[in-house]
Amino acid sequence: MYKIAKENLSALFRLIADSQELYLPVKTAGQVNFAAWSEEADVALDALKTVKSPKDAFFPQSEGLYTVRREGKKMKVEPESLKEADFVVFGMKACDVKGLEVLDNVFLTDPVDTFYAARREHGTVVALACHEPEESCFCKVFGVDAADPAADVAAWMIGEDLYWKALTEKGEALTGKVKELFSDADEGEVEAEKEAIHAIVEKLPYMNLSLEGWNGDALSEKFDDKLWEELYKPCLACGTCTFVCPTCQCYDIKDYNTGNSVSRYRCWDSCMYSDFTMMAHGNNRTSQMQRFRQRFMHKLVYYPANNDGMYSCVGCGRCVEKCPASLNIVKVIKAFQKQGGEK
Amino acid sequence: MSAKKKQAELIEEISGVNPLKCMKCGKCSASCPSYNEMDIKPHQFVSYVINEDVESLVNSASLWKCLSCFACVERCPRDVKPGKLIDAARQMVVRQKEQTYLSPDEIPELLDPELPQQLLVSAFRRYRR
Amino acid sequence: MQRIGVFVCHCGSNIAATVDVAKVAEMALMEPGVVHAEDYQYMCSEAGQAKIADAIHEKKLSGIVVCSCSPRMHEATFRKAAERAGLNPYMVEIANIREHCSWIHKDMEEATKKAVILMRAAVAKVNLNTPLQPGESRVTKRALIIGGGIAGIQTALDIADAGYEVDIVEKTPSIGGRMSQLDKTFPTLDCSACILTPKMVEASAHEKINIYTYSEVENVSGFVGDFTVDIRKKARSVDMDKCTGCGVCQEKCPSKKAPSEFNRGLNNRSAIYTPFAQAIPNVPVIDREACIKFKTGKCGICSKVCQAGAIDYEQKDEIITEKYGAIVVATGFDTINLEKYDEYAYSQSKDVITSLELERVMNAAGPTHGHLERLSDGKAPKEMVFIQCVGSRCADDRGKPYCSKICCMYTAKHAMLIRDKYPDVNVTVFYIDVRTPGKNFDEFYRRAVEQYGVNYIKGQVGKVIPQPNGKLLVQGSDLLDNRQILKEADMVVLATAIEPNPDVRKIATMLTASIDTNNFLTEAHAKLRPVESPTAGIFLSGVCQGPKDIPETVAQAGAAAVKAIGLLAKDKLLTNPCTAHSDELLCNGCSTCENVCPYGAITYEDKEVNDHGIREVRRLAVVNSALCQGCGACTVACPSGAMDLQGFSNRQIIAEVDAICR
Amino acid sequence: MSIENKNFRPKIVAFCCNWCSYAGADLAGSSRLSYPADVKVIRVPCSCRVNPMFILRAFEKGADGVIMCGCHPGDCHYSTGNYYARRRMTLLFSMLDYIGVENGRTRVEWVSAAEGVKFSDTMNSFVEKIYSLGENVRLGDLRCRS
Amino acid sequence: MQELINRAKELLNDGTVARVLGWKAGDLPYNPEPAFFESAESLKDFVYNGFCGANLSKYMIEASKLEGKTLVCLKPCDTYSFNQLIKEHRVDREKAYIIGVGCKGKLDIEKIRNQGVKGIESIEGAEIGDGADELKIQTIYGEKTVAYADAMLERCHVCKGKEHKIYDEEIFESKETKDGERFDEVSRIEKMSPAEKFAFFQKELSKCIRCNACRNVCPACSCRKCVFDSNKFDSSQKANVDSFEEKMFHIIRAFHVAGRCTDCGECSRVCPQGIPLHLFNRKFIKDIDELYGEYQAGDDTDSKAPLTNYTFEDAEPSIVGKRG
Repeated sequence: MYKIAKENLSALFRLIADSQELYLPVKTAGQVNFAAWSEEADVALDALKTVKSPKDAFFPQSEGLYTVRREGKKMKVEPESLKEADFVVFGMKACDVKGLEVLDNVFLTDPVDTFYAARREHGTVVALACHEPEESCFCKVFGVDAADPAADVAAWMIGEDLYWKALTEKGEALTGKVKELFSDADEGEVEAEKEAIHAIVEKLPYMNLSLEGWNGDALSEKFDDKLWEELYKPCLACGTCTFVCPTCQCYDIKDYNTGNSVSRYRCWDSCMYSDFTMMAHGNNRTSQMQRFRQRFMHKLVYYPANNDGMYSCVGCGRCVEKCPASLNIVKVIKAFQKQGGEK
Repeated sequence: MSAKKKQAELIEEISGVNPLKCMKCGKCSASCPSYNEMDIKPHQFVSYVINEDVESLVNSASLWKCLSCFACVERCPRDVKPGKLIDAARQMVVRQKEQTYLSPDEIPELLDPELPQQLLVSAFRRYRR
Repeated sequence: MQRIGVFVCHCGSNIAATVDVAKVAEMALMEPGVVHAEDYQYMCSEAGQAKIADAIHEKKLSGIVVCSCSPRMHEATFRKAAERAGLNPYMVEIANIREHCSWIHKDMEEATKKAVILMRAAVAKVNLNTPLQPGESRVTKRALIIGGGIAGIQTALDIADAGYEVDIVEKTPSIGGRMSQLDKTFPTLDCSACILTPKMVEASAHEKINIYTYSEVENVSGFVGDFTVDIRKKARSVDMDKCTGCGVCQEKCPSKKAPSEFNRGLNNRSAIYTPFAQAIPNVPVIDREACIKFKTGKCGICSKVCQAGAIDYEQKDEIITEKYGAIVVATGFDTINLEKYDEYAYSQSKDVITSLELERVMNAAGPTHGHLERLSDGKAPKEMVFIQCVGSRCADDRGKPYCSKICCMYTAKHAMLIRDKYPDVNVTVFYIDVRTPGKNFDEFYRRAVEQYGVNYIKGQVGKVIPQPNGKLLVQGSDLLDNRQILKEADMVVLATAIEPNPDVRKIATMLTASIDTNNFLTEAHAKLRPVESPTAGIFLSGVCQGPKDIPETVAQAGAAAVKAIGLLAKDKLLTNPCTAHSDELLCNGCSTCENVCPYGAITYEDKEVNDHGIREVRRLAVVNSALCQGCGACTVACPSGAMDLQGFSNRQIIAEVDAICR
Repeated sequence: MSIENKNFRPKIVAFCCNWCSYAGADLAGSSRLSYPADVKVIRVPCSCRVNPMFILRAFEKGADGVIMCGCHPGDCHYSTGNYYARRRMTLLFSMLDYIGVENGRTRVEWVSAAEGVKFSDTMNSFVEKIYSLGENVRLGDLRCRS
Repeated sequence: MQELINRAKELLNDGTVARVLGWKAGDLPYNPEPAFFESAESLKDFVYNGFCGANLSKYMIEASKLEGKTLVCLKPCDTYSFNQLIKEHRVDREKAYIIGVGCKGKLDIEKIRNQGVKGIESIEGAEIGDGADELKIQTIYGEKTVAYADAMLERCHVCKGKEHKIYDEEIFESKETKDGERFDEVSRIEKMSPAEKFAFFQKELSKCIRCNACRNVCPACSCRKCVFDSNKFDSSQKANVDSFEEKMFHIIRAFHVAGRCTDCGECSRVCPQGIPLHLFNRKFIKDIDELYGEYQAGDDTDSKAPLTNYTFEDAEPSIVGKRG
């Protein structure tokens, strides 16, 4: 365990950025999102939640796959190269780190998504414990410990210092590169912070949310429930919840005609969109109710069914904060719970 | 560019008149109260400019016989306005002589209640472009 | 995927001299969809068209790009060629590599590069073309003539003689128009009435011709072959069926102070009147503004004296709705208002008159019964001055920029007639130019000078000054003698500029026929289609299209009739298939498109749709393709992109944009 | 703004209505009134057919300037089309100006069928303007530039 | 609030309306959601407070297709949207029973958070009846107070007025909240140099995640299928690789609603990235006002919209360069 004074963080960032790309929470036009570090960047480590989750460090909102170029009457295919350079994502929270686990289950199992795998291989995650969790947080419900993130490096901001603890080989390697800026610290120094965080977490309104009844076996029972017809009504069918979510992994593959070539790229898709999984015959979900149901069934039923009961939600609460119609997964879970109670 | 051409162009510039629009109807000469005292007649002003013979125009008696009554300017159906051409020729002469003409902005300061109104109006007519 | 053939035309050396046509053809083969490309000397020639036909057959082409001159020139040619070879004509697109390329660029490399890009854009478009089928619309075998002057009468007679029904709508109480106001006509000096009246009678007696006088066109809807027109028959206050035309009512009418329109206000008429003796129909009209009965409720003399009982004070305006296949505009002209030409003292002296007023003065039925006399004091004039080009050829907004065309000739006529009848009257004409192109026209003018001693002076008049002694002092200049002239005249006649009838603007708007800045109706092509309006089914007859004299008017009237007959002879018309259409599944029914459609072609229907399994009744835009002219205003107004234009679809235009920018 | 690229040749799209401006362009051609080959004309039935999306599309795909020509107001073949087009383009251009796209990259000019000279003059001055503005970097998709 | 619930119950019970469209209390103090209530009993969850910012007009498009009338609660600014939707035949006036609810300014939770408020447990002062000048906020980290005005949505500071443009009956007093000029921000941007303008919008739009919340919440964006969802224009509604797409999307969206946008401010309210999207719409409104005469979309249901109208003397597009 090491520590570094907060005032020296920019030196740390500079040193990391000397040898590799560094992504961290940056405030741009009033909003904090993960972005590449630069001397001018307004680094915002105090922000609890970035608007977008940091998942696009590994699974960008859009990325090129390959380009088809025309040469006379022939075609030439130029694949996009995989990520080869190492990079660091600094300041992810425990929930977001857990989100990567959700993505790993999808992209790293056979068939492996090479683009994602390359990024995972080259990326080192420095996670930051949540100093002041908020009312929209419910990570504990999904077994996430906000006080003790499980990344390559775990870090805590305490008082005027940042504490740093490498947890993996990658984490050690990164630590090795920047050690010169650190001074040694005792693990006991972060225990008080962890306890304080745990104490706050206990007070949060959502922390006792029950997931009872939500599992891989609940398919037909939940799918056919009449409650969906009620719940979806305020939904505007925008993609906010999916695009701020650290676990949503659906993407669409699209072609862009540049005139002289066609570049194929993929971009995040949202199950809320009317052309989600559109196929030649049309769309298999024709109503917003069906699309709405899809999102929650996927997170709480389908995904667990395929991943040993693991949910595809980490309780980061971004959707709670950002939904234009104030809908969210918590309200859905509660609505079913309430209905169950009344039955 | 020949000096003659330059002079003709200067006349066109000062007057803002395109002499090529003239259809030679003669309404200007028909309207002119000083016609009989002029050696070059109003409708001829146009062809003198077209033919780049500003010299003759400048040396003509007509130059100082034009009353600036602007009857020709008002009645010309082709927007040619010979009165403006001859006025421009006069301007040229004035400029050549002393180079001390006034800019319109200077006039208000020089106003004297004793000045004859006619003179003022005449001055403004010249500067109204 | 289309199978596209690209045909590059050399146009002799017009294109080939600056564009490497072989290279364009070679590059075409690289384009997606192109399976054939060739270049040839003259693609529009029979041999060139044969090459296209052969390629269509041999290569099974589904689309064609011709790189040649402007589509405005030969698009129709190549479409017909493709159609003959069995290809839908709308699968043909033109890349304009002549007007837009070879003719304006000098550098061969640059021009070739551009030609290739223009070709690519056309290929990109054809790739998205779909075969279009022109619709059919019926033709109502009836023509409407707006205006009952010589132009309208002649057109009506010609169309009626071909066997089609014709209606004439005339605003005034009688047909006859301006020509009926003329005394004699140039260059033959025959009596205007003598040649016009028989035509009027013929028209009124013609079984195929129906005349609505004292009527105006109120509303026009529909399109070529199928116009629906509302005609307002103004209340005449006289029963046309009962009236015998005896004229007693006019004699007895106590209100005789209304200015006579026919005599240009030079004298007065009664409140119940026919404009002139030979009027057709010979049925009077009550001028309700002037009539004592209408003004005060008392009088009713006409009703009392009418033995036929034809007077009907209760009569109301009547709207007649009729369908027509073709409409001919023959609205004629008027003289311009002279208030901006005060230097000629028209408003100051009764003895300054317009030429048209002189016609009435010279006419036996006119205010002076044909005696030439001063209108101020009735004295016979000794000196007469004619001033030409009053308001014509004027660059500023006081007058008209064009030459009124007829003035030189009628002034020569007037001068000649006066000198003939009153040899002691001196006649002076001030002119700028004397323009006499026309058969026997210059001879006519020379006779006025040589035989009748009319004094022509070159030089416009500057001013006319009424004198205390009643004379008119004319200040002019003789440009040839280089002297100013001051002449005392007894009468001055102004050859006043003519302008289209002021009502034409309203009528053009109703017909969606375009008019130029001078309010003359625009012809479809200045040289090749001079009697057709660009709006299909609308034809132009007489001065409404531009200044012309009687023989020209009659010739044009005949030409307009032929064009109208050509249309009426068809049973069905093919409609342009490049019309808007709405995608039912995208339409919001919001009415935005309806608001911008200039043709009222968009209506809304409640219709059941099946939107991917959702069945519901929706309010949907429906385009009447017969009414739609294909402007595309709706396609951009439509917020959801439901509206698209066939032949110029969103995707097609975008494909062209992409091809040009790539 | 200086022109970085000396070999810069702009891409310019000109939308011309079929009835007036396209005919005006034809007249410029038959009168041999030259203008730079950078201008490529797209024929549309009426200026009111030009969707603002087409203009943005052109910029997206790499156009450096877009000009729209139509019949003079009052002379529209379809009576009113250019009046609508005028409002649409005014608002669109104002918006582009507002988001910082150089104002000279867009233009509307009314060119009648008889105005071959005007067409050529317009294109000459427009191309000159685009040369002075240089490459359009603010409103394009960079992938189309490669 | 009880007053409104009682009235709604009456109308439900006497059969005047088949359902009530309003807001349902959320599970946090600030997240009530738009909701349909079909029984008097269910109205116990009904809420109307400072956080009920959602413009319910848009929900009336779907509600117009249902059997019977829907009681809809519209704030003054929402009534403009409703009028505009009537004009575009997208809602059925006969299917709506409009209760014009008063408004004392709507709250923006982001503005509260930006003042350092975290871990919110309860908020006092947001009730319609209170008309409080201050919000008392209990948080896990202690009690905070925030001035009501400092927590208001941008749109309420430039409120168009508290008059309902269409309603069957009105409930609740309103309170004037306008303390700024609607076009100030637009004017400020107009005065920037092209490079500054470009930088400003580039920065704002670079945050856009193409979630389409702005579009989907917008009552003017009521197309059955948006052009960005259709393949006709070959334009994607999802993220693209190049940033051009965001500009294209926001310009076209603003253009499509130009002359139809009532400036209800929903787009800016819902943007998860806090992009001031109203600046696009307001630019068009300002231009329209200046060039074609004052026009407020939704003021009535029958006037001609500026883009489907013209005058012979309209400004030429070159005016854009001349205005300076």
